[in-house]
Amino acid sequence: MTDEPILKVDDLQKHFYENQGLLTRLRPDQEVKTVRAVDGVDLTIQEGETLGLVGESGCGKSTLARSVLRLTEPTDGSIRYRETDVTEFSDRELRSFRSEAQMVFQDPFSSLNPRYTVRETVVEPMKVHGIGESSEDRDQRARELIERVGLDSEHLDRYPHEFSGGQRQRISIARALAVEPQVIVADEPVSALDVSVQMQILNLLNELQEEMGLTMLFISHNLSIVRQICDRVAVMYLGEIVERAETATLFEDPKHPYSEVLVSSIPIPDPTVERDNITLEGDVPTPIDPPSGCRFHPRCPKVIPPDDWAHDQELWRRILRLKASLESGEVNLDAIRSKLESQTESPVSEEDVKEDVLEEYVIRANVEGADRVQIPPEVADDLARALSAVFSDDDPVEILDRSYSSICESTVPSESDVSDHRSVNCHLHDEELKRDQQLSTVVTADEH
Amino acid sequence: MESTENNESEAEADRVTHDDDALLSVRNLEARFDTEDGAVRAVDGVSLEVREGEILGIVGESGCGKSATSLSIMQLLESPGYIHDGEVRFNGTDLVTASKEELRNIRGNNISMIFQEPMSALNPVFDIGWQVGEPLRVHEDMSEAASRERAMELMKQVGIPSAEDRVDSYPHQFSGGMAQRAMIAMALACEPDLLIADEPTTSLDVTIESQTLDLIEKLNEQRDMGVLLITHNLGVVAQVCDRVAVMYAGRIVEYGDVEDIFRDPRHPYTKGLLDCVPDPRRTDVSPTSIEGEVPDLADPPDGCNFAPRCQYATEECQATDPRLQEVETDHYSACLWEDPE
Amino acid sequence: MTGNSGFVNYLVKRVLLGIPVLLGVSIGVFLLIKLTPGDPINAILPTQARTPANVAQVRQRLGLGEPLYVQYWSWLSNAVQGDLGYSYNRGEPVTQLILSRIWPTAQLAFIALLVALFIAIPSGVISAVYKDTFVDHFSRIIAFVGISVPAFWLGIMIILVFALFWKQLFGFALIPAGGYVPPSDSLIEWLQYVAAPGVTLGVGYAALTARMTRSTMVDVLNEEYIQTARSKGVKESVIVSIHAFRNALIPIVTVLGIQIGFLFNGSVVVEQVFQWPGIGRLLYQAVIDKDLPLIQGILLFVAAVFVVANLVVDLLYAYLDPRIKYN
Amino acid sequence: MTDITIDRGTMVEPLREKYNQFADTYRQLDASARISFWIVFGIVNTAIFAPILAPYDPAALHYEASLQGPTLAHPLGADLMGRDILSRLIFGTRASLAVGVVAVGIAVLIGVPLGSIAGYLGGWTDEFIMRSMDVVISIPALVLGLAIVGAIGAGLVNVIAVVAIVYSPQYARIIRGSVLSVKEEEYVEAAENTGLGNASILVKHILPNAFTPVIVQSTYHVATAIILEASLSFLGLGVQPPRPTWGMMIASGRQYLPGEWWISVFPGIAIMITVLAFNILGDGLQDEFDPRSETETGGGA
Repeated sequence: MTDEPILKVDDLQKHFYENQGLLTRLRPDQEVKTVRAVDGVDLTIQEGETLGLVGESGCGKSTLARSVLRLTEPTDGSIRYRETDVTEFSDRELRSFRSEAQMVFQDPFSSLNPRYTVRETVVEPMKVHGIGESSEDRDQRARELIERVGLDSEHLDRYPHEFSGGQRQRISIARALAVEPQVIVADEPVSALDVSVQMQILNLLNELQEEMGLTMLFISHNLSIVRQICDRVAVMYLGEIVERAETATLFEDPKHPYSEVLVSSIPIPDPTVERDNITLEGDVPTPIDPPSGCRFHPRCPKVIPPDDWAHDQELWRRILRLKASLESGEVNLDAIRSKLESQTESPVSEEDVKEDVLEEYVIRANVEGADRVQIPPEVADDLARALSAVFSDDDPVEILDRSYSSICESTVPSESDVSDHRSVNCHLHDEELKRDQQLSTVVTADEH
Repeated sequence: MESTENNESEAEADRVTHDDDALLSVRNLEARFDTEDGAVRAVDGVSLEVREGEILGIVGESGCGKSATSLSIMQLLESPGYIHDGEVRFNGTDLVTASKEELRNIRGNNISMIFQEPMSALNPVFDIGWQVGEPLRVHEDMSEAASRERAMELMKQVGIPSAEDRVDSYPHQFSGGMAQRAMIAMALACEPDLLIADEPTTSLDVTIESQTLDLIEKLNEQRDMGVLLITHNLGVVAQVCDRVAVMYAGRIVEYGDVEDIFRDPRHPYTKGLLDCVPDPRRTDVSPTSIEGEVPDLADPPDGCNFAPRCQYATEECQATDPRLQEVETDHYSACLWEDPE
Repeated sequence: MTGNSGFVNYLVKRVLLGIPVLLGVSIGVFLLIKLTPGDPINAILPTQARTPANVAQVRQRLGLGEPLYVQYWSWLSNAVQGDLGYSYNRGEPVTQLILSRIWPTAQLAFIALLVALFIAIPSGVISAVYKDTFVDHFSRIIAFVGISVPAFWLGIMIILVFALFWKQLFGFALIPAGGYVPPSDSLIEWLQYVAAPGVTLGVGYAALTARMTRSTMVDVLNEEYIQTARSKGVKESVIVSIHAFRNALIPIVTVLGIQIGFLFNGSVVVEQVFQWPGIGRLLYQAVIDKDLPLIQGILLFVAAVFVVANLVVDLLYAYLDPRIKYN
Repeated sequence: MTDITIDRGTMVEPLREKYNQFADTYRQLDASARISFWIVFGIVNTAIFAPILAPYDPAALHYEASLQGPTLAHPLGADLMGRDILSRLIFGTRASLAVGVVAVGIAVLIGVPLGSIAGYLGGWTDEFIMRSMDVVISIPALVLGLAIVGAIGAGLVNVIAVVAIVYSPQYARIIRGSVLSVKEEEYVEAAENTGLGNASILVKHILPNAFTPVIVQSTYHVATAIILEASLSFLGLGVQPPRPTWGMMIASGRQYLPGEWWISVFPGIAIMITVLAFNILGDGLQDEFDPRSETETGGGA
């Protein structure tokens, strides 16, 4: 870590505001919703390396990329490019920064102006930045570039609609290279392409990077593609980075449960392998009002139980889910009651309703064919007490919180370095660390 | 243009042995799209069958005709597309020649379908319960209230939380994954024998994709329901399918047991496609790509459609148009080099 | 759960949006009249009565000596209370003149709406379902002619054929050549009088509605959820009348509402042709007479109707589209 | 501040390209739209070459032909003062097209800059511009036109001004919507990433791609503007005599109904054919340019 990174992002935030209109603000019952698309992200990229940024849709990876290039104004934080702060650039400085950092976009059908020929597309950036001495010179450069990305110079006077997706992506790359940039941000550059051409484009990017010593931020939702091209990977979940590691390390030994899930969900092209992929429950939550504590905890298969928890992990997760459902008001007791009444055609008691809720949310976990879990009697008592609270208008969540709460819900995990270039934000890891430390203290004590 | 009108190739057909007990049997299906440049053969003589309780995958890249095939089976191909020729036998009825009334009785009842974009496949102005329950009202004469009740149960079965509540929600209140579950619930309403799933997970996130595939697999096992799964993802095929048909430019180029085909792909296109998919367990080999582009189906090349991109192609390949033939038991390939003669 | 507050929010927003528009209209209308060349005194006082004393008195009474913003403010505050001043030529309150003319214009609009609802919408739907067949081509041509024929000429042609030629040929006129009988006097006579101007006004309106209905239905029928319905085995007639039409209704209602301006345009000429005592004719007379307060009043009134109509459309829209109702 | 010149070898090339684009578009039109195109073409030429085409001076009085029906000498008859109806119809194309084409052209020139600035900048600028446009839109065209003409007086120039004012907000709305959607395209972001200034992005990348709906709408508007002009003329508040206009001819013929029907009937037919041609042409262009029609032929998978 002796070299100064070429790009250093510090505590970057980008928030969007919904319902921001004047009229909405006039009304007391409407609050302005904050979408925390990117929420405190640190990144460093060394000169000449490729950093992969991985996450599901809506996790904020594209917003992050655009903020780094100031195509969207970050809400807070700093972006240092070499010795300068990108967020403080004046319009003029920003313009000259644009010749250093370029972007390759996701959708090859939308990223090229349909009314520009290939020549116009590639020459325009050169003109803006005064590259090339004359228009002949720029033409010559355009020709070289277009041949370099694997197209024919005869294609220069054609329009985008005459090309296939893969060819368009080559044109898009040629445009980015026209200003001789140092940094390329590639936002899902192959996800819109057919598998048979994806590797063509990835290989092209790889070659170009080596040839020109480019630094690259490569964004993708597809881990197997990241593996082909990246030196290091940062995994993003709901606006935050949850794990950073060298690519090979991440694939061999993912530390964060979310990374683990992502790695396990890469399809293996081998029908003989019975995969034990971890299936995540629930939907990707929205970055409006994200979950407390660790943002991944509502879906985390390894969410940490209280210290005195003596039962299995699955039951613990289901109780947490019941709690979340109660909190969000998703459990509609009236609807359940009327359903039961129409089924049995007789009035149903509070007990029946409670039983149904337990059956549905805990025992069966909502899915037909899912493994049924047994509820030990003491846990069942606690749950019944909490559900009774619903009928007496008390807060069931509060009751449950007393004995069923997790550090994952309450505390935001901090970033801990595992080794060089490797860090993870997870309580599980903290605990592991603690245990290791205890072990090592025991060992050292023994030695003395 | 001239070559599309050349009828010589039509004499050649896929040599696929048919199992008469198959649930669905497609023979020589040919679907065309009328365009200004002439008729495009989107589906060019496809034969396949789905057996009871199995999952058959159709895999191929965009524009290879896999979706057109699924729509043709359901007789849902719309203008400018039409079925030019062929047979689609389901439980003894040929759907191509069946009357509208017969088709209506089969659709949603014996064969159901789910689509790539669950959000646009759901009607935005009706609530979910109404839509999920509709097949029951159509085919089983259920009342509005009874079908809503049943819809709720179906939604529970496919793992939609708080179904009591969600049954009154509208599609825009659902996430993509939940909407696809609702579509599956709707497809299951009348307990069909066959489910056609057209790229059901392509628009979903990876973590939601595996949930959805798990669900489809589970339902296939529990109900012994045949599934025709259309996908572009060989990983998905490896994970859930029993047999697979690989499509390229409107034709099936390889067809057989998933394990056979992954172990020993016979068609160069299948080989190429497999080489494109990175294997997360192996770092020593990096994936490759298939050079060139998919041919224009309005003006397909003479001979083998894949020849222009095929590294093994010879002059003969550019002149002769190969069709499927058995290369080992229940494993078919359409490559000249597999021709035993 | 949040549905209701979302809807209220939407409603409040729509109502509030109308206010600046009406304010803008009032400023525009006020300035238009103030900046009109010529002294309004000339329109008010007959030449022989223009003695300096009279002129000064009228100026005083109308506040014409005050600065513009004071004049505007007093005009606006009166207008808000329903007082739009006095007509120069008729001496009657503008508000009263307008009120007396609303009813006849509303009758024409009602007939036009009936034509649109019962002829245009069904024909648009049929056109879309049988797209590119003879039925479609035929009804499209009719609709094209409908939007291309000037209303005043169509009115004249109707009079020419059904009143004048008819009388020459058969000795009696099928319809009167113009005029007005209130429905309260005689319903049958009213029908005879209202039919021709109402239909004339309705032709263009209906033609626009038919075209809109067709194109929306064509779009909706191409949506994926229609394919879903087909894959469920739903009958084609149900798909068209329920699955598709419910969605198409949203833009159709919008067009019906927004084209209310079309009805006002038409009423100006149609009322002139049929000598129908409505708002349009009143405006025409006011323009001919250079009756500035009356012109002001009518413009303001028409704009208010437009804003209210849009509001009603938006409410209907929200009612029809759950994406608004529950957001 | 930025150069907007496009360096190309010759000037012939872009012209040829424009012609090719035009020829492509024409070839895609259906039969009715092609016929309409030629009708419009014919009407425009009639207006230009009216003095050559018309058999008589439109103002010339032929008292011997007063109120005469169609004859060989006067194929469409003559009015009270014996003026030749055909000649007046031919010269009448001038007023109709002047208002239709010139006024709509001015409306585009007013509306497009306003709407594109509103759409591109957004925020309060957008709010202010669009609310002002709402004010104009909230009064129907003929009602507003009548009031303005009543205030500033009739005449060709005033009618053109009125039509331009009345229609410009519609262009502001259309181009704004179009700019808003094009703004979301990745190539606009790419242009920003290139370092291009706002004005260049708007002029070079957004407007050319956002302009199509304006072309389609203006074809429809020429049609409605012709009706608007005819209506004003019919009410005696449009283009003033001695210039012949179709609306005025219809009005003047009314008193001779039913006997001398030709005075009112033929100008009406002329309006209808002209308007119909513009409408059908607009419809053909709409079908052609509508992005949805592209996806339909996409077919395949």
